[in-house]
Amino acid sequence: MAKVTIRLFGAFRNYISDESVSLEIEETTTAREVRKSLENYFIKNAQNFDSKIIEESMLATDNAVLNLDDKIPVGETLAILPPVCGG
Amino acid sequence: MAKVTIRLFGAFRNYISDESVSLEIEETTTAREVRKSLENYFIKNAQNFDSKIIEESMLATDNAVLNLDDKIPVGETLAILPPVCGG
Amino acid sequence: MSIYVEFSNGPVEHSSITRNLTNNAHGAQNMFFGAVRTVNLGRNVTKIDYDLFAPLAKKVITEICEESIKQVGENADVAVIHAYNTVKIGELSIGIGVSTPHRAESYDACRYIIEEIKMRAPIWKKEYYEDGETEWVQGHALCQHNHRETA
Amino acid sequence: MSIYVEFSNGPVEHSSITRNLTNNAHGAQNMFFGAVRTVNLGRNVTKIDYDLFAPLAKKVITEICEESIKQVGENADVAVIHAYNTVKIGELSIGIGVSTPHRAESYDACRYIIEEIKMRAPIWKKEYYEDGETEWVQGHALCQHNHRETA
Repeated sequence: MAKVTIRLFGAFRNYISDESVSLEIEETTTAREVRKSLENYFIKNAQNFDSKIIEESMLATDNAVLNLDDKIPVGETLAILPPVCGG
Repeated sequence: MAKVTIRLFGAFRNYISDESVSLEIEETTTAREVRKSLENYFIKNAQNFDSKIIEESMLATDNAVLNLDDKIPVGETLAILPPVCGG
Repeated sequence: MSIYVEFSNGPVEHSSITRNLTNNAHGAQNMFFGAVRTVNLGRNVTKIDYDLFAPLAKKVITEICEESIKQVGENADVAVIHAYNTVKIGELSIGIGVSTPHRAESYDACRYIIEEIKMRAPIWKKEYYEDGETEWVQGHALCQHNHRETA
Repeated sequence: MSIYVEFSNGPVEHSSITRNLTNNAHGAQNMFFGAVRTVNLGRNVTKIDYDLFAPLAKKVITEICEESIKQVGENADVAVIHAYNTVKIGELSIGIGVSTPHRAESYDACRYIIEEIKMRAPIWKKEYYEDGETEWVQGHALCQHNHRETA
């Protein structure tokens, strides 16, 4: 097992006041599995959490959005990115 | 007969140093006729005048470009406008 | 809806356009600026003198602005400033600014205005070249567009 | 060709875009600015807080700029500045400036950049309303666009 830090953006900040969440994950797991763990974390720790936002969100490193089937890069901080609306 | 003042713009300034030309015209004449008189004036008074520029130019008042068949408005200063290239 | 049309003796400043777009209901601003380039048609330009027939130019550009606003649904503010006399390399000869509630309209109106100004506004330019020569730039023959439009 | 991408703590200034376009070989400058509007989807907005994931946003916006320059034939300079934190009514959240030799390319590249930023850049906004409520604005789900583009 390894610890991964996931930075929160946009609407995820509605649910907890922290800027990031730390999860224990298997070192060979995929973005899809980490997203599922994050969903469980929010269901357990946040009031009125709506899983729809997780389904529309992607995990990313500092350099790229991850495909759901991508292996999680070891040792990097991740970010969970809800639907975007810049500009 | 009446006197009409025609302001010069763009390439017409190559030919004479004045900002305008005064011509004697018939009071009921058309833009086409005035343009022809202006051509004759330039042929007579300007070095190396090329009639092509007159053919591509339009007469105008302060408010509108004149059709060649329009009657010349009495008492107004006119302008001769070569092809434009603003912006 | 507002329309601001002005002429500048010498180069246009970016800020003279931006300060005219202040409508708090408009989320989008598109702007176009024309600058004097070092090279035109293969010749090295040092500066341009602009000549314009002010009363008619103001009327024609105002009409063009009105047309552009109508095309994008009336809710737009427009500012246009054109230089006359000398504009040097890197300086601005024209500035156009359009604000609208949403972005597509601001781009469309701003594009329409520059295209029509190039075709219809009584403005001429004389280029000065590095070799000392000068030339009035060939342009578009005017037609009676305004007559037709306002008929 | 040059690309300038930056983030501004608080509103973007028009001048921070215009001062980045200084290429004397470019006769055309198109710019887009996004401003915070008083009303969005029928609600009275008082301000917007922007949240952005800076490292990825910078990478994605730089890639978008590169794509736009490639599309218009390589000879273009681009500047993009996006605000983070608070932007009030009438203030600017984004500025985009593109200079090219001729005008069509400047409009096309500038339009491409804003459309792609809205779809791909990791940026979010929280609107504050007159009635005291707040809301994270619904947006576009990200995809692995970058992976495909750079594959």
